[in-house]
Amino acid sequence: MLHTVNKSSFERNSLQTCLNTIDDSSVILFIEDGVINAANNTKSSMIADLATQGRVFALQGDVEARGISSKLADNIKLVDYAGFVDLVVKHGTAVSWV
Amino acid sequence: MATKKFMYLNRRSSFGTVYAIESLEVVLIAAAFEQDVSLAFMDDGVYQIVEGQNSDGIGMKNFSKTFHALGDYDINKLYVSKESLEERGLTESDLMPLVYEDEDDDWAEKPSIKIVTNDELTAIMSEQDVCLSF
Amino acid sequence: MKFAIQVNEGPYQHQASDTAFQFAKAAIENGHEIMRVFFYHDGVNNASRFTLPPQDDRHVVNNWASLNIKDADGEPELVVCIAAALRRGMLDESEATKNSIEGNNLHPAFRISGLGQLIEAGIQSDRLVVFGD
Amino acid sequence: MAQICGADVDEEGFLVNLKDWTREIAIEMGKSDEIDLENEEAELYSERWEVLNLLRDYFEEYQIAPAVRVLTKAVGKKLGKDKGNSKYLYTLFPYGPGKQGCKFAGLPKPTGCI
Repeated sequence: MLHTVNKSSFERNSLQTCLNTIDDSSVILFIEDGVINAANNTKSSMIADLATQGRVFALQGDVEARGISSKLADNIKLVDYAGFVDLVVKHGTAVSWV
Repeated sequence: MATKKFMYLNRRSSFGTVYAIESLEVVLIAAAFEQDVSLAFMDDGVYQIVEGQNSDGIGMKNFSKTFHALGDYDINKLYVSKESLEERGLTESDLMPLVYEDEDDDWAEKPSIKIVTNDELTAIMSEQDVCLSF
Repeated sequence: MKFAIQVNEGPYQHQASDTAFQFAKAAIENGHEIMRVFFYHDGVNNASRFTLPPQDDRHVVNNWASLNIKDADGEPELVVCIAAALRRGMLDESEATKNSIEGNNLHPAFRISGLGQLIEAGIQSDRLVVFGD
Repeated sequence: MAQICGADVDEEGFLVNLKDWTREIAIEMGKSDEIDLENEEAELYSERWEVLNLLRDYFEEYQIAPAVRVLTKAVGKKLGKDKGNSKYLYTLFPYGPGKQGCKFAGLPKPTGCI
């Protein structure tokens, strides 16, 4: 499955709830304000393990728009919209954590 | 028409935003398509099905009553997050007693609500073909 | 691959419809099919032909129209939920006439239909992706 | 906008404000569809009211107008198995038990109108 998260963990618990129910083969893509979760900050530990496994992606346009390109946490993979489409194709059912 | 597994993810309470009632509207329509439908209530979404909602004071329709009709619409898989309930100081007894009549068991009345842990919910979600978030 | 998209938020208020548009555009450019975009909740406001953004802003409604998403018979597959639309004052000519209201605001690249269209899109597509708040 | 007994109705004849409903309105709606809901001696009079009352009770309880198959099930359960079929309900309300029945009973259009 592909889980998209579009909220900052400083605003809502969408990422936490996503993490609570994500299975071992699923990946996470941060979009919109969700990319704030991809920045290196006090909540980065939430996704550190998954990122190490190469299972955390962030939408490049949203990262750049928010000025956090140079502040990304370790092992976050950036994708463009075509990459987003590929993730949906590759990972089956898409779940949006809004 | 092929049968797919549809899950409706409900994570917000009843009246603050339109999502809860318009989610229920989709569910009622979806029933006519004879798909495999389940509803998940997580986070503040668990408040959608607590007993004793009364919206008279806010001038809005009390659509919590409509959840009681879901059994008649053959929608009887309502998964409620155990952790979300606990975080909010709620237990199963705070929820509406939603039931359906089991055609395969001489129409015996059975509970539609199932309290599930995060791990159980993970397994259920993994089987879904379509997830609609509200 | 055949995609369906659900858009739950209005334009300009939330990024959801912009992201959905960029996703749809990228999918089409990469050889996929968008079989239907279903607009629900405040998402129905993406269909207003009265939308007039300032010249230096993107035009969300025209963006959708530019994707030219239609079925084999040429009918628009940018579908606006009728229940959500009527509640929010989004009307096509037929609904306006039926309800004795003068004028209508649905952009011709869109059509109004029932919630069944969302379920059907979920059944017929390979993937349904939700964009919302 | 059209009116029946002073109450606004939409283009399909449904009440705009459900609180306006009265028995007289139902009778008037019946007349325009050539269905007698007034005269107790009329054919199917009590059978029709039995279903209309059930529809009103259903709406009071669940806050929705039932889809036809749900109505059929409810009729079978409450009014007897022999009545819980769409043939019987169409005999009572030839334009559709969901649509015509809900209209007479002062309910919104049923969910499940796809």
